[in-house]
Amino acid sequence: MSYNPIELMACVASRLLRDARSVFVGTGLPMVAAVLAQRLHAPDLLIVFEAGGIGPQVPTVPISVGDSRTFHRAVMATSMDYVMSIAQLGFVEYGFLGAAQIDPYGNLNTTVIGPHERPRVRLPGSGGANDVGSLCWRTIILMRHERRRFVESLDFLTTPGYLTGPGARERVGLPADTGPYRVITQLAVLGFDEETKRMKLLSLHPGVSMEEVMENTGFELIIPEEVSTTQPPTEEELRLLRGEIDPAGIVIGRAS
Amino acid sequence: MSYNPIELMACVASRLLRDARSVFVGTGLPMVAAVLAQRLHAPDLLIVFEAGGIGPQVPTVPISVGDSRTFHRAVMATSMDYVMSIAQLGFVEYGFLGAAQIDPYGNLNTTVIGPHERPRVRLPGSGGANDVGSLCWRTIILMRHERRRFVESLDFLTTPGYLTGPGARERVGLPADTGPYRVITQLAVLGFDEETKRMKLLSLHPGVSMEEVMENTGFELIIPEEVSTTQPPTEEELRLLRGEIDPAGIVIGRAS
Amino acid sequence: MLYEGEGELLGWMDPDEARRWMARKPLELIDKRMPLSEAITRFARDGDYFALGGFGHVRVSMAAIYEMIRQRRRRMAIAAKTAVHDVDVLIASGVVDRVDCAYAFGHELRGLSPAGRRAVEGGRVRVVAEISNAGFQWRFKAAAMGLPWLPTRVMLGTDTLRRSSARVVEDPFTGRPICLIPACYPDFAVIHVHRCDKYGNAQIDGITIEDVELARAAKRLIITTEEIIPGEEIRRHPDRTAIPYFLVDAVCEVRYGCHPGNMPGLYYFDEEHIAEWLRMSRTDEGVEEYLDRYVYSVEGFEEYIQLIGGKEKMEYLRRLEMLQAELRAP
Amino acid sequence: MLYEGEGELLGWMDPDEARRWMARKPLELIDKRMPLSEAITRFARDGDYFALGGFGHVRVSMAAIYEMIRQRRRRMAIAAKTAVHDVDVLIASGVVDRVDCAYAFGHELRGLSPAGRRAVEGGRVRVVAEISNAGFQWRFKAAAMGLPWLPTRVMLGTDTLRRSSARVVEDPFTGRPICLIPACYPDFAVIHVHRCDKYGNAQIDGITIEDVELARAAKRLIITTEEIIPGEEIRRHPDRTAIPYFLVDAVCEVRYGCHPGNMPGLYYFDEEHIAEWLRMSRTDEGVEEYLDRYVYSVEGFEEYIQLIGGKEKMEYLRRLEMLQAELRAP
Repeated sequence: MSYNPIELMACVASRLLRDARSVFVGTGLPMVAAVLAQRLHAPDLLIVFEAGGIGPQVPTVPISVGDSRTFHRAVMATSMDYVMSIAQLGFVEYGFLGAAQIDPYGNLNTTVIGPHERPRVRLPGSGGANDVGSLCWRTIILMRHERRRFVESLDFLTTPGYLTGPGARERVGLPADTGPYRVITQLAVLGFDEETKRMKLLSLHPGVSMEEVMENTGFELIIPEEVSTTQPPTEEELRLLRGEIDPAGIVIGRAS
Repeated sequence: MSYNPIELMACVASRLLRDARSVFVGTGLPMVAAVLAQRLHAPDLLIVFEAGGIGPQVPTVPISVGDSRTFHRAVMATSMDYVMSIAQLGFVEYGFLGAAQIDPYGNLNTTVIGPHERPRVRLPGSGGANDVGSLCWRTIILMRHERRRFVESLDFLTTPGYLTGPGARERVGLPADTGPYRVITQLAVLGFDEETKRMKLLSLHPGVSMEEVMENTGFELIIPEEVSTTQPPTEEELRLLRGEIDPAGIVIGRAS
Repeated sequence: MLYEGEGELLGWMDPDEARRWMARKPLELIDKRMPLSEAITRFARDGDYFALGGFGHVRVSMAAIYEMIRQRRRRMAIAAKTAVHDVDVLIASGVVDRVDCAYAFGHELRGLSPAGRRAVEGGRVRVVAEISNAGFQWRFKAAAMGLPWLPTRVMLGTDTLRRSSARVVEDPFTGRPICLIPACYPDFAVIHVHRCDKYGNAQIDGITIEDVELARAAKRLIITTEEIIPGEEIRRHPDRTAIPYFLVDAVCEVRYGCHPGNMPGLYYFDEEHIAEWLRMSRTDEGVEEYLDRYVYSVEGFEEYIQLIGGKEKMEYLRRLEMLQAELRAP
Repeated sequence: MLYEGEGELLGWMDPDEARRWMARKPLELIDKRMPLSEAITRFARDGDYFALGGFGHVRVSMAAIYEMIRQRRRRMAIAAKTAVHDVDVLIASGVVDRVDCAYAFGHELRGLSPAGRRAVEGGRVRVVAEISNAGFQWRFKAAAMGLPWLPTRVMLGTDTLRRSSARVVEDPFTGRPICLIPACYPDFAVIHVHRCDKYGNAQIDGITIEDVELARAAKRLIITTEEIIPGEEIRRHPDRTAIPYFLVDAVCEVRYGCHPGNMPGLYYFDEEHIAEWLRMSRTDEGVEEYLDRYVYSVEGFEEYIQLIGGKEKMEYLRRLEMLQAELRAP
């Protein structure tokens, strides 16, 4: 069964989410991945929205992180203070992030391209990204794999990854034992080396070559001896995605 | 019309409360004084309870600062955090306090008589008193005038008055321009000298002599040239107190 | 640092340690209903430092307290936020030997607590730290926010500060002293609520006092509830949820669970019973008699409710609450 | 102090100064109803630093924004907590020239904002400070608590911190660095609510986002409301009050006041209208055309609602909200 890269990314992301854990989701792909996980293997995955919705039963994909779908038949509809506080207290395991730029340590830029005073491109800024990247136990980054996005040095460090390497997060006062967990792109799944905290290739998506990944990465990637191939979406996953979770194709696009 | 000392204290306290201001009340006498003020000259006096009740229309005198009467038909039933926060933000003008001991600067003890480790008398502790004494603009102290209670030096400084004198509150970090405003006893009304911040006699209750006050005060009181006589309760005040506000005499006692 | 309080610091955890603890709480929607006796056996341990929801005699889980006494817990320390009957019977029965004190040993308008005072003045019970009411709830708030402390402008310049566990620093924004109140994570808390579902999603009517914060601060959380409602009801009004299920370890249905206290909207204080306790607790013998009659010799809370006057009494207290009856002040 | 952010510190007041301001707010129960145009004239001034309640396109008082544009306010600075359509039209119309930024220049899923980006990239508008979403609401929380700042564990180690107005100190309890976020007291705020009484006691259905805090932080507060209800209704359910009257300076009844945004329970996003703006705002000429059509040439919000499709359109958006209609995504 054919699928598009967005569908594959949604499936890979959803498989990372363990049951009976909690996840901060934004709109779009993260939301789709979280609902897919709930339908398939993580019925007790607790979905948390930064604007105050906790544990909703979303009827349709929300358009905004604060819209009424984010607390539809929820366990609790509360405040950003409440949600960010429980995240700071360690209750939120996973967080999804996107970015315009990423560096080898998983630090992210969503603020500016070019100088801050007079940017070439002004992006939205942190939003909740810095909070998610600071407070969740493990963040999962979803972004396009392009050379101009995977850079050695960010134009602006909006959201902390591993900063300058091992121990750096703890040294600046961020919560212990937290940090980026996976980077999922249209080409591959990447993780971070235990020792150096630098980005490491984990699996190539079907049909993607190692060269293609390296060409699209602007820094030196750690390549382990064994690189597996990403499991393609199952029929069940695709059926749910297209038939139930995002039938209008708002996020995953129209069938490829 | 005859009256008892508690009734007089309630009337004096109520007259201090200006309309369209806010007051932190406890149970008992403060509550009665605040409701009397609302009925007579301060219909828009905003009553605030530390446990979360704001602007109630109390049907009967509450027994506890947190009981259901404290938010009966209230403007808001919220949390202690909310109420204490708005007090810290300057929204609460008056606060009522009682104490086992008071010193010349209006500092109060409600914690222990004797050493802290092994007290001769263990009292309840601060409760909300320290908060009221720290955060309200003006506190009004209601207590019995006795030599063992009006002391040069407290066994324990639970709640700040003017501490050691002018500027002391500001120096330790308490909010500026705050502090004790009046002390109302069964004998007299007292205030604080602008310059020294020491306690000063303002008026003697009808039939009370200067000597009686001095005998019952364990420190040197500032006696101004003119000491007035406290206005006795009016018939209207007594009618409201006995007939409507505390008909069972829970606070004011049975008719004297 | 400008100043450091001498009070014993109970319940504090490094925020990283607190995060590790909270991350272990199960997030499954599992049925947590159990008898109160089981909840106390499993989650309230000898030596624990604990806190009770509510305020004074209002919405305090007396049922849990009587059960702790019945199970003869010992060497416990209580967060006496605004503790009255609760701390009084817990001290008198020998459960509590340390008090972390904002307000205790008094019954508000009703006067001082003979039993509690006797214990402190006699040295059987120690007050390990003083704090104010606002200070205590901000200790829970700091914990609820995953912070090591919160700044505040109370307590400064007093012996309350000296006997507290707070610290004073120079504020880097104003240049003036500011008081830092340490977070407080009790080993367990019991919060009595109006209704919750079997997972622990709870609603509270009226003021929430400091329970929204305490629920997040507690390392283990027992909910006692007047009523268990379907989860559907919770999801119909998610903005009414005061405590979400994932904070909760046990759900115990105990009707009238805060008697002789006031459960807003449901029943008012039982002044007769409180007066009986205040009278009996004037002597150690009276305390024993009270505990024998109302705690040790009964199976559980339902039997206790029978003893204090049963349905008829509770109906009177309901009418009192609804302003349909006159208060019979003893 | 370990570190000091370089961002411009807007909206901060010394807590003593803030107390003096708040103490002047009138506590009378007075009728504060007035036309929105009057409220904006009286309480929203050229040069002010302001914040809007809600989040993104959700429960934001668009009516107040259009009125500010109509009254041609200038040189304003916005607290862009999570600003989308609001900041976009305010920048495009020349009202706002400084942005205190957590999130702006984007329309969430819908992409970036052409007008807002053009203004920043062209130098017409300056971003004076960066912060995170949690950080911004904690700035309001600090103000709401009467504190100079609140500690937090976000922003540390990043350029977001460097461009913020936060400071880092060594935590006297843990010995590790901790980030202090300065309080924020906007000159005024506008919060759109489901219902309130004529005094300003307001209820919000669903998530409150950061409005319970912002309401206390704002030096002047305008409430726009879908509906005005009797004070009796407020007093019947005091635990539903999100904003008490004494924080409020003006009450303006504006039905559909957050169109084209989502008012939870009442109406969903008007994606057609948002798309129209995003399309037209690609050029300065398009912006002028949009503002002429929907803002300058109309008397007020009721006329605007007629223009965007009137009762029929709002009925469709209501059905969309109630899941009774299909989203016509443009």
